[in-house]
Amino acid sequence: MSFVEVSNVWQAYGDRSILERVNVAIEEGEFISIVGASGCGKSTFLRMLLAEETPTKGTIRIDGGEPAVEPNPERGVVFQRYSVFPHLTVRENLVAGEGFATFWGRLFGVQRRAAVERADEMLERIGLNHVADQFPASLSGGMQQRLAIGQALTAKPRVLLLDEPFGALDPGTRLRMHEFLQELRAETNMTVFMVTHDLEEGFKLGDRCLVFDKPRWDPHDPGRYGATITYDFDARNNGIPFQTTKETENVVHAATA
Amino acid sequence: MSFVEVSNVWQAYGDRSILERVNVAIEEGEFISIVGASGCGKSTFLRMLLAEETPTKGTIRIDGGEPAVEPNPERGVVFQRYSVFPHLTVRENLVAGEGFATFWGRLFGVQRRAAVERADEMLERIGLNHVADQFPASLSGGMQQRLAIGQALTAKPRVLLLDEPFGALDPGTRLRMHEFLQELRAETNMTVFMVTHDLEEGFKLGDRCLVFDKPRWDPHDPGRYGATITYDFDARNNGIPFQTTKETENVVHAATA
Amino acid sequence: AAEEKTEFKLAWSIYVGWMPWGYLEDSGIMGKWADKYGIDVEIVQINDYVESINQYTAGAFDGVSATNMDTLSIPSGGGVDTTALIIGDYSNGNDAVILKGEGTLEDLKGASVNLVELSVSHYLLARGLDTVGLKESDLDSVINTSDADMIAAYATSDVKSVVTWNPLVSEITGSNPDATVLFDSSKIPGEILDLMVVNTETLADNPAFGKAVAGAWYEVMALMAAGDEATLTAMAEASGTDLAGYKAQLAATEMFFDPADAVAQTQSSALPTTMTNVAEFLFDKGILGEGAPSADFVGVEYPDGSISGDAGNVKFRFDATYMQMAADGAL
Amino acid sequence: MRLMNHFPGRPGAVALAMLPFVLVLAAYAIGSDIRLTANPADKLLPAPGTIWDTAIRLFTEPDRRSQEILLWNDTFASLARLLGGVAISALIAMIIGMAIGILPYARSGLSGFVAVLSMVPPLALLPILFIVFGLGEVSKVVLIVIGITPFMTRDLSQRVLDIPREQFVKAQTLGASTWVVALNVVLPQLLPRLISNVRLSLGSAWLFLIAAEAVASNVGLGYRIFLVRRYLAMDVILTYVIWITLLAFVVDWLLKTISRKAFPWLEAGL
Amino acid sequence: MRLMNHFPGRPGAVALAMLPFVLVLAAYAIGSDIRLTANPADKLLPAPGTIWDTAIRLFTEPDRRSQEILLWNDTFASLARLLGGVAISALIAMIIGMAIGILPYARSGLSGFVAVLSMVPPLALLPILFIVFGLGEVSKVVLIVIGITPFMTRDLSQRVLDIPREQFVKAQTLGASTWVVALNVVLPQLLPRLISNVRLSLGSAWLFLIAAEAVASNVGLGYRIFLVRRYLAMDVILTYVIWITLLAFVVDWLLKTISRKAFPWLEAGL
Ligand SMILES: Nc1ncnc2c1ncn2[C@@H]1O[C@H](COP(=O)(O)OP(=O)(O)OP(=O)(O)O)[C@@H](O)[C@H]1O
Ligand SMILES: Nc1ncnc2c1ncn2[C@@H]1O[C@H](COP(=O)(O)OP(=O)(O)OP(=O)(O)O)[C@@H](O)[C@H]1O
Ligand SMILES: [Mg+2]
Ligand SMILES: [Mg+2]
Repeated sequence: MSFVEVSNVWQAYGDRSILERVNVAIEEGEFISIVGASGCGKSTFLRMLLAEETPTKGTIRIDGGEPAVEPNPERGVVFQRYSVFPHLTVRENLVAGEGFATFWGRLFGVQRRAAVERADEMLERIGLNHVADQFPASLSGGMQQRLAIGQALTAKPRVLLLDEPFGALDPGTRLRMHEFLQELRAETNMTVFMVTHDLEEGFKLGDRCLVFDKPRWDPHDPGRYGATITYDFDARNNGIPFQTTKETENVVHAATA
Repeated sequence: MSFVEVSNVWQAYGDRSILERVNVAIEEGEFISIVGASGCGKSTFLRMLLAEETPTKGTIRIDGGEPAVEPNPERGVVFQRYSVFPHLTVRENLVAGEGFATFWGRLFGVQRRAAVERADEMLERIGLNHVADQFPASLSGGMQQRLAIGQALTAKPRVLLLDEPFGALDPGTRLRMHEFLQELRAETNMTVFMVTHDLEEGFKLGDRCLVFDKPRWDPHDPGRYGATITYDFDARNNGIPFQTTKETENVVHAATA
Repeated sequence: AAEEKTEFKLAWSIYVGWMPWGYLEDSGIMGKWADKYGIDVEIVQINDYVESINQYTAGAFDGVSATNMDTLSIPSGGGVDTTALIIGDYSNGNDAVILKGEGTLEDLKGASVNLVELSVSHYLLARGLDTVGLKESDLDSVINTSDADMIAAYATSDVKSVVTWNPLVSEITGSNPDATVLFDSSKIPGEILDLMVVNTETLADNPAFGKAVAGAWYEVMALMAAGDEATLTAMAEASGTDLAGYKAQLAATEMFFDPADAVAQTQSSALPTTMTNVAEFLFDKGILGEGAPSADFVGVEYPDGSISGDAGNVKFRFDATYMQMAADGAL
Repeated sequence: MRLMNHFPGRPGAVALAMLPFVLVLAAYAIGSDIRLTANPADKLLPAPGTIWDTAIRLFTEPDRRSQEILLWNDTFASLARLLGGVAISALIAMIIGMAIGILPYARSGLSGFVAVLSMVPPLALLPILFIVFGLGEVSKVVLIVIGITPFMTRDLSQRVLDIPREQFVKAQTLGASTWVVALNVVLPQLLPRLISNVRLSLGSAWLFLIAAEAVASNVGLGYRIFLVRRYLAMDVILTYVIWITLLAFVVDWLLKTISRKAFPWLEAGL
Repeated sequence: MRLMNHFPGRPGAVALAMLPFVLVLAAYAIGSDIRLTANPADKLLPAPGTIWDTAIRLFTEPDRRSQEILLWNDTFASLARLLGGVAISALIAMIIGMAIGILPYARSGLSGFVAVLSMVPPLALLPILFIVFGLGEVSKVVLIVIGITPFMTRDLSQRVLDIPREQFVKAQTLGASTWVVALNVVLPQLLPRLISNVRLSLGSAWLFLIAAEAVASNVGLGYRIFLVRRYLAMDVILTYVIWITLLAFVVDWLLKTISRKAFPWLEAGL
């Protein structure tokens, strides 16, 4: 059995079908990029992986466990924005990551000191030790996202879910974030799902690249049929090379400005 | 005499010097990219070109005229955001561009019909005719910026000022906007100033690329000295090729995330 | 629901004839008398007169200072069986109809009058209009005006005539030489009675309460009758005026310093007529409640046992017992 | 599952929404019953049935004396005052707010003054109002105006300052004069704010209206409530309170609907 | 140059800011003078000098009867009621607002009810309040609470809903329970809103306080104004009005300062 098992998942809002018959199996440690046209249901799929929503049909299991009904520390997440707590300093954001699981939501005494130490290590790793005592609002977008990723990792999630994590960053920063993410991956070998608008980014970072699209289309009622996984590319250096997949762009009609 | 003459311009806020001894002469029809570290005064320079602010010392003249004291239709502008009027539809935004110069700020009768016609031509040109009756908020970022540029052009400015016009767009859209801007330029041969964070973009689009930086630095009082133009590259295809200028990146310390 | 108890609360509001209530509490005279009968009586001042009666009606107090008219309409009309323990005074010029400039009551025809609607002022106006054969419907309108703002209202050019009470009357006539008093309560003596009314059941179950209050009250009355400067000054200041001002107001008030006078007023044969008049006025204004089938829906009992109104629904009793005890020196 | 992730179903949500109203009604009915058992003529908490009868009577039966239905007279008089006062306030707040937001000179001169004005307790100034504006309709409307205008002005001027400066610059590069900026850039964007502002201020406006009517009047909802307070006619007071609540709710809802219909560009974003 | 681009210099700005105050003062002085010339005993608009003398007397001379300075007694009594009422309202609004914002069940059950409650005119309920809560301090505080809590609750629950859902999800992925989300995510972000909310509500709170003190009290700023209103002692009234304005201003300023000091993360953005 695979690590993450998505079996026959459907999702509909009211009578608008968003996703249908989504089946996919993911091995532990894989980096999955998810691309597709705007509004096709990528974030919806991620929300179901996160258990923020439950599918109308089908199940999602991690490591063979029961389908989750709500977000839990098994799944870490980073959104495009608002993934860190604005009222906590950078260091506190990381310490909070550990403390939230306790009754009072904060650590005291020895535990706290240990958590602060671990937070400082993490800060070193994500290169934010020089701004440890600043508030997120005074950080650049790239720094905020690094913090968000670091914070997600403090809870030691089994899968990490990223929804266009670099969508709001400028190109230079984006490149540095790619490097950062690749380094982190090399260290931890996490299982990652990353939604992106940018096909290039998806192929650069992912081991596999899932393409969501509507296989059926009713011109009189666009909301009738949902999207599903239409392509499942091997995107590793030694898989299908990037250049030859360029032509899929038309199939996917991704990235329409 | 050159078309735009910036002579010995200084700008200071309180006792913080931002820009000092800025001198540059620009010919009609040139596309000037402006790059530099964050906070070095690029936008300030643009605001002075726009006459939104007056320099503490020195003058800026267009076509030998008197230095302007406030923004006027000679200078068109597009900001990173908020450059279009959210309460007007796309078409009305363009019509308003012509009407604002009248007493009531709107055109009536024949004049209005003529303006609507011209607006529709412009919509065609900027590829927004299919959303003519929508409000800007329902447009994507790229479409909004195309509208902003189109609107700026309706007043037939002598220089067009762009402050990171594509800073908030995702990479795909950004590329299409580059093409759009280049096409427009080819048609009109405007004089353009464009501030950008992205060195690559600056060199790709500009005929000349001005680099702002502090030539002097007082470690005890960082606000003491202002920035000025430290490099003035010829960026045309037949000028200094892009590759060889890459090494200036360290000089400029541009794009720090 | 009343039974024997030892703690009692009285409410009062500022008015020339009721100032002794405040003095009773402040001077400790009430405490002295309460101790004598082994009970505790607290006297609480409330700014808003209507609110004090409402509070009494709702059961928050055992007694309240009120006029005969408001007693009939609010507690008695509201089913709270109420006894007039003490008749303190009747208004003898304290309430007045005032016109700007020269004129007579007839001139009010077609005019509008500012007053506190449904109050004794309203009643006074109705009685005044009666004397010249006019009715309220002959006026242009009556405009309800808060007593607190009556003086400011009089100062505006909109207002031509007002009906109000002291100290507002003397304030207006004093500072406006052109003000003419068209009609005042001295023309209807004994009709506007200022009472201390208490819950009938409470009084019946606790005669000591009645005795203590009556005793204390008439001790102060004696001080006032003797013109005790300290006492009068204290009352004057508490009512926001000075000794001279307070004395002027007292002049327009027929205080029953002597309990025998109060007993006489209570037993007066004119009282049933007055109460019937009042009841008719209230019924005419709809104040007795929509459930009231007629003006005599509430019964009023007099010291001699006679009853005006509905004998099956006696909710207002004039009882001279305790005043008589005071007169007899039996307290 | 965490409490925050539990969602009531559709019928459950409706039942839940009714619940507090039912509870309040039940509490009232019980309280009323207890008092009425003790004293059947008690006026303080009339039985719900009595209130209902009174309400029917108030809404349908004309007054004996004037042959008019007082409740409707009161309603029209009060609404006219309220809407008049609010409209005038809105106009003044709009003009001053725009001046403060657009013109640096007006900003220097007026913003401090308006801030201080908004702290003055208007009720305490009633006597002066009477003298200056008389006891008629004007003074009631003026009390509302004085009561809510400073606050509205403060808020609206802040809203103007919240409009991105970029738009002002852009308008100028299109040749707009100060006047055109005010008329074509600021005004249309301020109107929806004005409406939400009016919605916010209506509560205070009702307060001032009731206070003014309590002081000097012969018709109006506030007048009636304070008049019948003289004989503790709680059935009438409660009918009027519920009626005022309903009116306030309807006015609020109307404004919300107008705002949504009239300013499509505000919602176009999503 | 366009009017909107004219900026007053530093001294000009100060002079402009003073101007409206000076004008109001001058208008008052002239009006007062006209009335006093016509009738030297006029009480409505006492001369500024008279007001000044009265103010000095009120602030320094003890009352003959009680040997206490009434103005200070009034101030302390009123401030205690005001702050008590506002504090209780804030607490209630905070708790219910958080419940509505965080728990779907509370949202279904309470948000409609609170919306309706916020439309009820509290002044009309005064008689009931006094009966239920007596005439002591409690009823005054309760009037303030009833008057401002529904509005505060509505606003605060909206603020909770404005917190990006992303943060709620993120907190849950870090293992936070509903309680921890409320305590560590929502509460700290709500506090600055609470303060601006309190600042907004203080105006109404003063109104309700003054109204309650007018009905049943024997000390307090509103009581004193109400008491002397009968004698049209405008010198006392105006002194009290100015004093209340000043107090309101200081309280507002304090809250603003606290907010700025206590929540550095709000301003860290710029
Ligand atoms: N809670 C919801 N209720 C109703 N419709 C929803 C809901 N969430 C999402 N949708 C709809 O479902 C569709 C898919 O949304 P989703 O956010 O998953 O798209 P996406 O692929 O992430 O798009 P984008 O690239 O723009 O982020 C959209 O049409 C959206 O309007
Ligand atoms: N009106 C002003 N008053 C005071 N300081 C200002 C003002 N405008 C800008 N500054 C300061 O001047 C400096 C230059 O600002 P400017 O916006 O021109 O930088 P920039 O090069 O455009 O930076 P970025 O790349 O971040 O847009 C900054 O330090 C800024 O804080
Ligand atoms: Mg998405
Ligand atoms: Mg800039």
